[in-house]
Amino acid sequence: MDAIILQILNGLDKGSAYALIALGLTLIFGTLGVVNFAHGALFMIGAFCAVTLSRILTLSFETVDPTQTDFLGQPLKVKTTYIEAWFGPEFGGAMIDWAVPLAILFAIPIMIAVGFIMERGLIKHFYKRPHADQILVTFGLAIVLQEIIKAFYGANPIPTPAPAAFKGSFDFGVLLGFEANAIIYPYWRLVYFAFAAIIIGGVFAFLQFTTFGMVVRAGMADRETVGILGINIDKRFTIMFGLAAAVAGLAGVMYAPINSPNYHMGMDFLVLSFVVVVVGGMGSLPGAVAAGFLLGILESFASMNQVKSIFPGIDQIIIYLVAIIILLTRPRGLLGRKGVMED
Amino acid sequence: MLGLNNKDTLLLIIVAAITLLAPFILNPFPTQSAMAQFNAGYPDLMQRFVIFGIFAIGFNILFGLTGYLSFGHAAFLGVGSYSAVWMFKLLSMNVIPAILLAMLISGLFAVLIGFVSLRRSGIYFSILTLAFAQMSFNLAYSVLTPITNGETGLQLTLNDPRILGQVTTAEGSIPVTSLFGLEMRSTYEMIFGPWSFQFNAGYYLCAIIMLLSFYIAIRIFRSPFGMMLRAIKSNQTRMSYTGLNPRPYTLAAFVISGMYAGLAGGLMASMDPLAGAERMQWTASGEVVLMTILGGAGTLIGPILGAGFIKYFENIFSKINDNILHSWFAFMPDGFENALVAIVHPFVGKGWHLTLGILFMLVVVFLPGGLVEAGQRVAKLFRRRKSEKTSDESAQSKPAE
Amino acid sequence: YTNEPTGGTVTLGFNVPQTGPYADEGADELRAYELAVEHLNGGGDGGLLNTFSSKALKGNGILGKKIEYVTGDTQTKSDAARASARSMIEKDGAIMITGGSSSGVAVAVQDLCQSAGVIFMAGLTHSNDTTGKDKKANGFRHFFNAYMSGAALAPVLAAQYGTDRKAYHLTADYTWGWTQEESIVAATEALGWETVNTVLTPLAATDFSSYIAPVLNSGADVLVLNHYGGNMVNSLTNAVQFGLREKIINNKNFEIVVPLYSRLMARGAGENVKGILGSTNWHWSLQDEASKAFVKSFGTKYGFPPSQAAQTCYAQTLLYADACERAGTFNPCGIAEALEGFEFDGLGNGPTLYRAEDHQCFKDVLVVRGKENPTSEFDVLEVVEVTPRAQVEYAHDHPMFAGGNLGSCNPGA
Amino acid sequence: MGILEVKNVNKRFGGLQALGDVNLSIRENSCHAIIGPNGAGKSTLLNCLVGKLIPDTGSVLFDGQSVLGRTPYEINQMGISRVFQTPEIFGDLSVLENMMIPIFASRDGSFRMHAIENMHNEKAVVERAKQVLDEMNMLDKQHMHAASMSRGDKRRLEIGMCLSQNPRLLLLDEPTAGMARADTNNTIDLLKQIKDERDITIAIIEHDMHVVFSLAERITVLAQGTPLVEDDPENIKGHPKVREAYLGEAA
Amino acid sequence: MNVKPDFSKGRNLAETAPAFLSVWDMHSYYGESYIVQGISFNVHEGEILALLGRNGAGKTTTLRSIARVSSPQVTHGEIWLDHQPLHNMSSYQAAQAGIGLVPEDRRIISGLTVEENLQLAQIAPPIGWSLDRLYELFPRLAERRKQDGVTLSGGEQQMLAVARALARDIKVLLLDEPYEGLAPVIVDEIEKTLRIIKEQGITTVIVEQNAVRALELADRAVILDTGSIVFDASASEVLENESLRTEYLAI
Ligand SMILES: Nc1ncnc2c1ncn2[C@@H]1O[C@H](COP(=O)(O)OP(=O)(O)OP(=O)(O)O)[C@@H](O)[C@H]1O
Ligand SMILES: Nc1ncnc2c1ncn2[C@@H]1O[C@H](COP(=O)(O)OP(=O)(O)OP(=O)(O)O)[C@@H](O)[C@H]1O
Ligand SMILES: [Mg+2]
Ligand SMILES: [Mg+2]
Repeated sequence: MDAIILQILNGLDKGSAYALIALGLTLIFGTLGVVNFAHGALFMIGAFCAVTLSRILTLSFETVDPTQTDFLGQPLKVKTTYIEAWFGPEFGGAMIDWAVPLAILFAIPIMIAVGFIMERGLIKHFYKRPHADQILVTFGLAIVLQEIIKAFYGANPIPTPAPAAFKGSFDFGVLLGFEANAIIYPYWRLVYFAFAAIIIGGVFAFLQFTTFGMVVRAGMADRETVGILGINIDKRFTIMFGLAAAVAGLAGVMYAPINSPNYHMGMDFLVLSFVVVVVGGMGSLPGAVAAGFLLGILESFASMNQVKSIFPGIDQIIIYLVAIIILLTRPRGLLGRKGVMED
Repeated sequence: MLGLNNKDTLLLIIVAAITLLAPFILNPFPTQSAMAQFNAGYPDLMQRFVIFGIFAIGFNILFGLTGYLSFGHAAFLGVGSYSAVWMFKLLSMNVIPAILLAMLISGLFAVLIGFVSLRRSGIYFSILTLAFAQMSFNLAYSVLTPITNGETGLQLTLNDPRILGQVTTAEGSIPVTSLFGLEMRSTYEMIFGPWSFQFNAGYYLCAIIMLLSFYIAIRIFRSPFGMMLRAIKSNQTRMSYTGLNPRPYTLAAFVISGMYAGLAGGLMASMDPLAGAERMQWTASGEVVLMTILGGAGTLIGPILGAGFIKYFENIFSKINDNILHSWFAFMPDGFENALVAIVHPFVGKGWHLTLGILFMLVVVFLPGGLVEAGQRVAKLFRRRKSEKTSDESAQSKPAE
Repeated sequence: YTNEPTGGTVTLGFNVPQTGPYADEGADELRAYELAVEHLNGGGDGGLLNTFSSKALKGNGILGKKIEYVTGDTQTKSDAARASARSMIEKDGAIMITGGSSSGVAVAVQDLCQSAGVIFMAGLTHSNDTTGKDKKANGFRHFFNAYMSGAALAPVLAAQYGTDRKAYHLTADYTWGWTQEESIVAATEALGWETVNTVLTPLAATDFSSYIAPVLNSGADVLVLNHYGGNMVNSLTNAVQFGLREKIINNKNFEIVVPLYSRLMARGAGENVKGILGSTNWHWSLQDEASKAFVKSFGTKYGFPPSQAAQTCYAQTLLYADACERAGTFNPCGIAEALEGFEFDGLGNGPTLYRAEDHQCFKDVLVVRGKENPTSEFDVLEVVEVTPRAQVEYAHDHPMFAGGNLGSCNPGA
Repeated sequence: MGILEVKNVNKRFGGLQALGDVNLSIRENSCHAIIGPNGAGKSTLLNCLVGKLIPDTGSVLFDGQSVLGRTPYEINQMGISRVFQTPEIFGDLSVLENMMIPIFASRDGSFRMHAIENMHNEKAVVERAKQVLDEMNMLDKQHMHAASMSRGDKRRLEIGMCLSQNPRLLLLDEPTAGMARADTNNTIDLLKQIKDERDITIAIIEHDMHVVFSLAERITVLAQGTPLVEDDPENIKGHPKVREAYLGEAA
Repeated sequence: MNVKPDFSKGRNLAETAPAFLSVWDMHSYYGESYIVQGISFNVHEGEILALLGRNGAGKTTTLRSIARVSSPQVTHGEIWLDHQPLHNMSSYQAAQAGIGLVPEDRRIISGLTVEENLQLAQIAPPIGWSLDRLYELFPRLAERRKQDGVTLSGGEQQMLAVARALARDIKVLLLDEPYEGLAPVIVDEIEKTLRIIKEQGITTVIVEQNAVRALELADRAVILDTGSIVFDASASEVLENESLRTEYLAI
């Protein structure tokens, strides 16, 4: 029983990451109809916003400490960060510690700018082009973005810890009457879950309670007619793209402490996020979110030892297996709209 | 000729000429020159060009004609490779049974996957094929290791039974793949002044098979069947109200292109008897998609061009290191030399991905029809210049009259 | 024999991952190769040529021929690595191939070199199979292997954590992971540990939470992560996130073990590696003359200390060159003969033997721990114990290495 | 007994009764028009005949065989061809190719693997296609990209495609909408001629009364999903209810 | 007979001509195909202009060019609406400047309900008729307001397309075959509506195959043939001109 609750919790958390990534993608892919292979790169750039901010905060100057030696036997150069030098180790240290949450503020303008530039500079010429062309250009862009990040930060993962306040885990089991340590959950992952819920809710509210969503949907179905009705659809597509980039980026920022960011983390998530969006159904935001949670939970269950002993390797394929089953039983995924990318 | 119209015959002849003379064409630089780095005329890469050409031609039969974008085609390539290597392990080192089995097994696999996936169209189809291929890849990498040898890839060993051939050679090594005794790796090297050209048996086998595949593809493109496939791409509703059942048509196209992929996989294993699981990964499927679009989807020659383009960058650009850059720019003053090396450095060697990414973007932005369009534009330019010339001439000739 | 050098130069092929997750490790290997070439050609400070016990090398290239090299990208994929190696052999006339950052790739390239008739000097490859069931007459490994990790680690684990422990293994689901799990399980069980569970994790996994969450509840008090590279960074980070290390289970502190450490990758896990035990082939903080000399050469040229991958690649290049000199030929069979049973010292790992039966080097193995108070970004690990060679040796027909056949050397066409 | 027998067909869309107890019998080799206000259910009825929709209840017999539950291509192979209200053609193909496909379909059935066969050997098909194009006055456009034609031309092409199949029952959903007057007249003549020469039954939906009264031998007026009256053209013209609900001044 | 409007006074029509909508020497292309080949005409405020011609003459292309839709491309020429230069605008700007286009294939937006289709038209200023008023005009739409727009019957879609144009405060209404597919009674209705619209001072350009109907409604007529204007005069002149009627209109 506790094992099951544990995996549900796990699945919810995993699912919130999937849902958040898929949410950004579905704004571009499900709504604007652009097969955006650079979406993973946006996620990755978000994570590197956190890395960059913590690098900026830890910019430091060197002083020579004659009592210690470095690996070549010379006196050791000790680094002190400017922030700590200026604001004192207490406040400065706290700022460095809180780099990841601070990076949210840092990432929003950057990601929106990246989204705008990407859309205005490149994607806007591709709305009417075949999906295959979109794949080629966004894939090329993804490679370029990755390589740029790699040139600056190297190929290895870069540790980007959460604030010390969120270290450790929360004992759910005790709350539910199980013995200690039966169901524990890291604090930061709980934060991530809450964050995902807020972002998802915000995006839903924006698209539900304004006409923006309807206009963009209409624009995707028929750009020309929307133009005839006096609407500047280009502008709205750009905004949508910026929004999607921001959502992707924020998902990345918050993900940085969970797994150390590296330059190819976007590609690792790319296929999965496409699967999530399509399983959710093209053009459906709730679908993408639901599919994210569903796949997250099923994946968690599949990784249980009891399940794996019956079906060896099931955790390797569960996502794809579920995707196939859902797409065969429901022609347009969970909640897909008719006619979106069906030809 | 051969049941083709003049234009197609010409195309076929040109492609045949280029592939058969490839050892010359791809090695334009003397071996000792600095530019020799750009020579691509060595057996492995030439084989890769034509093998991936076959893969892309087959993919294009499905994608270019019907518009169904399969994102799992690499699975068939992988299955073909595994079948071929098993044939080498169990039966004999002759490539013919291996290639035939590769096509057969991948064809069967395609029937299975196609039958299920073709129930959906558009992006849903793409994701279904992707899911099947990723499942195959993940299983091949881990659970199916007894069949696939997992991470390392299936390879020949000294303990293979090989019922119809020798188990080990006289020297105690593993025998090599051959076509009735003609070893695939045997290479004749022709030295011509400072140039050297390599003629490899395996390459010519692949090249001939590629030409055959290309010829068949042309026939398919021009056949009523090909027209039906284009009709499916254009309007499935009209198709079914016209009394045609789109499903068997798409399935047939899917299986044909799956068999092309299997053939490519079989050949790959015949040239180098190892079948790695990565051959089935989504990135490999993505690669053939990119090849086809880059070259020009729906065109006959495009996919071959795209395949060549990507494989060239992967194999040639990745090998250019700083050492080589320095030797290129050595004639310049030191400061200049270092500056130039620093500028070029990010784009070669470990930066070859960056160059490829930039080229993808440039091609798709400026040549919407892919590399084929570049060719068409050049041709048009020539024609225009010619016609300008003639009109110039006539303008000039007028006063003389 | 294949690619017999005729002119004044000889070409070596350095086949390392330049793209993909192991690109940084590959870059470090490449640095080591370049350094080795420089030293062999008589440049620089001569590096380990001065400390190497064999004095055959003269700093004038190999057999009087200047060394040139070509580089390629394995992409950490067997296929791409073989393509790259083939192009080195067919196009550039490379007579020896070296490199690699994964066992799958090493085994695949080793197999290719065997059939093409060139020598393969493996880089970083830790699986038992490389010199076990997949060993090849033309292939040689200097790096240690999973069995040796287990043999070196187990006594230290027993000393530090006691002999009454329950271990839970998470293992990357491919051949290297399996051999490492097998080795560690065997070594620790021999000391009285109990193995509670072994769980395979998908290679593509990035988030290990659902594998780690059940650990605490299983009764285990040690978690062994048979992961490498990105997998290791993520699984370790996740495990620490779950607060496993603060827990007391069975009245013992919960412990995490990472049997194969790589300093480069350990950096990616940041704070999380502190105090965690593992093993490594070599570390720059070793104080023997050879290690110091190598760190000095490398550090002076590149500004930071070398990794274990760099050290193994450097050593392999020197060993190859030395074997050529001693054999007086570039013929792979001659070289193999010179390397088989070769005893040497002065390359940083103490007295070492290249065993003839399986082409595996036997030398001391380091047990290391994540450092609590690093003084610099390179100072991630500290050496806990140098396990003597005798303790990690095994018979060449040990069951974990059985099934293969070295075959005979192939000089090619 | 007509060639097409529709009995008690009902079809609901959610709360809307699109077809209620429709009974219709079409005599072989006649031209039967279905007229009625917009949204009366005419196209819906047609959709039930060709397998696009399945009626909730009722039966549809073509030449004594039920068409219900059959796929569109099976129904077409039985001899029913349909022209859509908004032209459905193969936009990416040339006009000539558009015309060849239905000819292949009626020659080879719903699937035939002719992957290696040469198009040049299909002279008969090409000839036939050109002949139909000529009948439709479109021979000069044979190499055009079908999508880039004006809409009137697209519609004529679609009619031609259906005619080329020599169907036994031809269903036309507003075939002359948006067609120039001259072409409308040509189409009327063509349909008349074809009906007389070949053994074709035509069911036509049309709002253009000129077309209806020139062609139809029998007219059913549909209103709100149920047949209001069925009669000869002359009587329909004078029918007061029809005049009021539908024809307006046009009559 | 070719009657060309007099442009001798000057290039800039907005300064010289009293016309409300002026098209001067407009050339339009679809890619490489040259469709509208330099046409010029004026429409005065409150006037109804009938734009007539055969299938493929370029009528739709002309309307789309005026509405500044991205394809066709207008390579040369000027379009002025009420002293504003349209030729520099994109379609949404032209729409905001007062152009309302009812496209020939109606272009109801899929995935949106009837009501949403109408709401969509009222997002960008200036806003025209209220939804209530539109529903009053087309009660059929009011009944179907929650239905997905593309599942409407053909005629209902046409109503929706017209209603959608009126939902915006437009100065010029461009109608591309508005009667197509409509029951005769509805055509009467729409015609009445157009007269109401005219009374409110809205200028209209109507393209219609039913030339007689269009001419009865229109004040003036322009006849197009293969992308050029062959006739430009008052509607009654066209009706009376025997040769024009037979040659271009087949009536
Ligand atoms: N899929 C559907 N869902 C809901 N309602 C539908 C659907 N299809 C058609 N309808 C409704 O059914 C009614 C009949 O539609 P149909 O298309 O058959 O009319 P019609 O007689 O062909 O009209 P027209 O002459 O205008 O084309 C219409 O009111 C239409 O809105
Ligand atoms: N998208 C397009 N690409 C290329 N050519 C086109 C395109 N659309 C229309 N044409 C061509 O432009 C010409 C004029 O077409 P247009 O649609 O303007 O005619 P029209 O007068 O509206 O005819 P109809 O009465 O049939 O609607 C036609 O010859 C047509 O073939
Ligand atoms: Mg209808
Ligand atoms: Mg038109």
